[in-house]
Amino acid sequence: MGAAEAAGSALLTGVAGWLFVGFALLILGTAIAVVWSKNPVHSALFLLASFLLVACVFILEEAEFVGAVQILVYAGGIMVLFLFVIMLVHQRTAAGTPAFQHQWDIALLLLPVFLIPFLYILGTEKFTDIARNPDAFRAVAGRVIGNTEAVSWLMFRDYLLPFEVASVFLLVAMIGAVVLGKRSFEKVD
Amino acid sequence: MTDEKLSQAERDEAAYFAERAAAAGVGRPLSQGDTPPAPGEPPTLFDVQEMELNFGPQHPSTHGVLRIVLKVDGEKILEAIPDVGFLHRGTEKLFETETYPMGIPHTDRMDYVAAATNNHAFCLTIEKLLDVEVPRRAQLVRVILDELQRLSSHLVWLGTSGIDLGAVTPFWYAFREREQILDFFEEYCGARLTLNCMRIGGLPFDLTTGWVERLLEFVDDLPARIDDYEQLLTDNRIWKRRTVGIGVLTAAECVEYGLTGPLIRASGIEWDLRRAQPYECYDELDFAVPTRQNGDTYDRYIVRVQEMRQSVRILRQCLDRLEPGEIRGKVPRVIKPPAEEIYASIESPKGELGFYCVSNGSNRPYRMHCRPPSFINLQALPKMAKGHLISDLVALIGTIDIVLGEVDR
Amino acid sequence: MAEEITPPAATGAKEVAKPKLVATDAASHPWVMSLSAGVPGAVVASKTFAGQVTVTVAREKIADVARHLKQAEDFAYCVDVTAVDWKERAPRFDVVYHFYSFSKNDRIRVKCGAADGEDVPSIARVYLAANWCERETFDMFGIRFSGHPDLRRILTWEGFHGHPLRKDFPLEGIDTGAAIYPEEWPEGGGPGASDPNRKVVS
Amino acid sequence: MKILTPTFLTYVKVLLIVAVVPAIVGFVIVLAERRIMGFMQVRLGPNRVGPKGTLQGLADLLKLVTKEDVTPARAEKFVHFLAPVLAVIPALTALAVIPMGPSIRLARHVSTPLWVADINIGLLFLLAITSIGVYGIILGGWASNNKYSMLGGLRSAAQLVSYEVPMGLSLVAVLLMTRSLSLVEIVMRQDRMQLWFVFPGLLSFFLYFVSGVAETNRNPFDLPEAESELVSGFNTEYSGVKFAFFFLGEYAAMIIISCVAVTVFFGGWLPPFGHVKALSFLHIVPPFLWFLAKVGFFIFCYIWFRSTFPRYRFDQLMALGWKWMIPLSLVNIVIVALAILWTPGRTDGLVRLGWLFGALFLLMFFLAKLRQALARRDRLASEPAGTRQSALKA
Repeated sequence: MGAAEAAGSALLTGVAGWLFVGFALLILGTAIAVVWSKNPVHSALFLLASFLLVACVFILEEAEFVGAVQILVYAGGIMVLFLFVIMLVHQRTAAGTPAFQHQWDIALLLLPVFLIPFLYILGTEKFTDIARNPDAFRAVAGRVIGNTEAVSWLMFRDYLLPFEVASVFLLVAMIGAVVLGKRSFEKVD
Repeated sequence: MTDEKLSQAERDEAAYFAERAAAAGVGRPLSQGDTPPAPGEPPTLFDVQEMELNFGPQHPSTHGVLRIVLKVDGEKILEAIPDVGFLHRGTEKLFETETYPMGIPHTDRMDYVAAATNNHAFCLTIEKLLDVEVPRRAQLVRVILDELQRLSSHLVWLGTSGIDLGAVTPFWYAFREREQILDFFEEYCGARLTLNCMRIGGLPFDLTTGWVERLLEFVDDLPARIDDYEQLLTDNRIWKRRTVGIGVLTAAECVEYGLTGPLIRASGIEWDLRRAQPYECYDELDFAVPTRQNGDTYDRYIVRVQEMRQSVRILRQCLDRLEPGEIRGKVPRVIKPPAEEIYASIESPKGELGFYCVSNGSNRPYRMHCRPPSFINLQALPKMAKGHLISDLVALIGTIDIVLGEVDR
Repeated sequence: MAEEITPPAATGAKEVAKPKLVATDAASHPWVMSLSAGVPGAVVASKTFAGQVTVTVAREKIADVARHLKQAEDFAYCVDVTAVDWKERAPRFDVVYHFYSFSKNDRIRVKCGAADGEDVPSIARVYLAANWCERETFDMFGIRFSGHPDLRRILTWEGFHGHPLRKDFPLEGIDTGAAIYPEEWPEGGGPGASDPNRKVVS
Repeated sequence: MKILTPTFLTYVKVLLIVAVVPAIVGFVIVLAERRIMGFMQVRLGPNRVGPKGTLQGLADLLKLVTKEDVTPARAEKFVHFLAPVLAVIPALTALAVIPMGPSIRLARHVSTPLWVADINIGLLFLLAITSIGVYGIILGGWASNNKYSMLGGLRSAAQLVSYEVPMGLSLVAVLLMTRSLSLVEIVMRQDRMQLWFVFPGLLSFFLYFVSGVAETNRNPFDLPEAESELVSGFNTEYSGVKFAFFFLGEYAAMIIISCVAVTVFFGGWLPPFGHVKALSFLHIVPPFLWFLAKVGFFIFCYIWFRSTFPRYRFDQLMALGWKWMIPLSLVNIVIVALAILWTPGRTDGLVRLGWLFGALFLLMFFLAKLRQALARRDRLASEPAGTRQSALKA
């Protein structure tokens, strides 16, 4: 944990800084590889690598809880289901299907729509402050207690309503998935 | 005669049976390959994918070289087409080229886990053709050998079908007892599996000294051992979930498919050749024919286990009645039966095992045909497997209790 | 179904006059009479031997005979279908059927002659059990069953030439063209290939 | 003693885990499994290589290492290679946070705890890392280009994802009592509370261990490699060292599941009833051995299950997971939370909860036995008469 302690003082200095840069580049590389790969299973594997690297960055920044959850939920849960679906898909059929290339133009149009707000948020006061105040995500009411606790305080007290709303959304999505899946299952019989 | 010449009623009936046969998975060509997608509609990524899976011929749970072509959706079996014949050795052809007594060792190789019953059925057929009376002692010893063989065959079935469902331990227990039974065979006739232990008109040898006493000891021990197997399986919840309601056959279906043995008895028909058409001295023995009503894999299991207990009972009675005496009937040195035809059958551990013999008056059978229970029983597999999962197919192969040597002959 | 334990029906040699078993005509047997009445012109001959009734019927009528036996006479269970090759005889083959009745607790044997190349009506639609038996008979004797839902070879493989249980099929086997290691086992295959007395039929 | 710096000791401990665990797996657990199963199945088990067969593991290892490494012709070569690696590395990594004992003294001023790292999200880290292990199986099944392997991979994907949920939820209930994710802290707290968490967390423990057995693909949940159905499932096409890696991964996962069960529910390295005066002699045994003995017991349970149970069917396994285990673990969380709310900061509420669970389990056990006995009676009654007594030999 020595490296992580050093990272506390400043975001992009020292060993931790170099590690961060390395991880970030790797994340970018794997993310590009996800889109680039012809084989859907390889794409999924690169996405998995990307998730794991993101988790590494989280842990590097002493957000262990988020890092662990990132692995547990995305790598251990969601990606497994992705792979499950991809493997069920007939490889020959998948190879013959046009792999979504016709969406190029739309993607290009949509890119600024998402990129500009994202950059704007990154540029706001709150986030530039982090480099100077590394405890911002570890403190509750001015007291530094650790990332896990801080996250739980935020989630279950400060933002309880949005949290619950999000979970209701997920529930709806889940029920929808069950209904859709059920219908296609009956078609088999 | 083509279908056009049939009357309306016959055509209706033919359509009915064709539909039934199709429902049972009979009659689709084997090498159809992947089902082509409907014309004009390109396959999408999320279409239901039908996969063709070769189950066997080399597979841990096909109990020999049986190939089953499966059409599966995920793990659900849409269609199962058995493909047999990998062990075909032309036994029926061999019978024709050798004298009557020389045919007996060939029968050993058919149902190789129950050789004694094969010998018995073969000898019984020729004896019937010759009209030979088998001496009483020979009859009793034959019944003893039959029942021992039934026990050992059921033990093999119990062990292997347990392993098929992941229960490894009963296998070792069952094979411990089977080894002892094989020891008895070995002591009697020198062989453990391919026994060749009966002759036309009687037996080749008399029992060795002490054999009966040792067998009595073993038989006294056996019910407790059977309790052991039941302890592991009968009330086991997982075992029940894996077997109850799997591969249900109604009594009518059993008759329609010609199923015999424990399969038909588990569906509620109390039919056992030992009782229905007694041979040797079965008519004077006191035993029950266990039946169950549901006709699923669990009931077939129960029926077989109860049959083992009945076999113990029969063994005790036979051993009790055994008295010194002749072991061979009056059989001519050269066996030349009249130029006639005969069919005789016995209740083998798997079902009705029959031989159809056509003689032309010479010392060799002109035609010797075997009615193998495994072969006929296996026909019901497509019907039983349809709609079940791959895991159940394994249970179903186990529950039919096939021996590929007998299926393919 | 056979529910009661009844004394064994007339099977075995006990009822027939000793010392020698002889075949007797069975034209007056109730089943044969029922068949003659139910399927006119079907019964060609009939006999009883060792308590077993054998009826020889016309080849074209066999499906009707089976249907009649199943429905009118309650022979619900088809035990077996096989054939006998008589080689020199006029209709070369006998196709032999065994049926069993649970209520009568007895069997009947039905035979029909078939010349080489003649089709025999299939009974696989009357008895599902006959399906594989007829396939086996086809495989072993080359007798075609018309109207069979799935008449393929069953014990030998698809592409096998010949029918092993015909009397003119050599016991040594034939060259199947399936030599796997030709340098080891030359054409005509099999471990006995080096035997000079070996008969090979191609 | 300059050489015994904490960093150096950490390296030594890491090395020990990487080297010792495979050895334990190869020589102790595999031999124990085969001998114990042999004992249960009235046979001997390995008894030829070395004294009493103790070197059988070495022989097996040599065989696996020297065996030809076959990659199927149309397999995905890289993924085929990656899969066994993915199966084994997470399992070994996870061992780093397992506390196997308190600090031991190596020299006069040097002592080191028997764990590599005590991170404050220890349990979460464990769950996260072990959840990566599933990729080994899925990818191995997929990359082999074999339909049976593929089915095995699909089975395991569904199975492992499903059973991770009840496993996590069952641990959540215990976390309410531990108030910490650090495994060391969990053991310390059990020491302070003078209460092993298995008592108030009886239900949690059962849920955890059952899903743990399912997570490690062991009987009766060994569907991904069910040899009688899928030949050998996901590892059908693997041989040599790659197969050895899968093998090691499975056994290391077993060790981890057992270690977590011991740490979270059975007081880690603490001796049983260590606070009872009369039993204070139990402290003579080194804590590490207590830990080892407890882990050994759970490994024994694995072996015991394997020789006792038939295998579940896939849909039944899923039904068990989703329809029983997950709802039950949610209910369990509520019950434990209520018990803690009832008496905040005190242990007596938890103790009462323990008694409640204990009584319930006993009741259910006897009900099940009763039901079984009744079923047996009915079955015997339906059996043909005179089956059980010998008419003639009386």
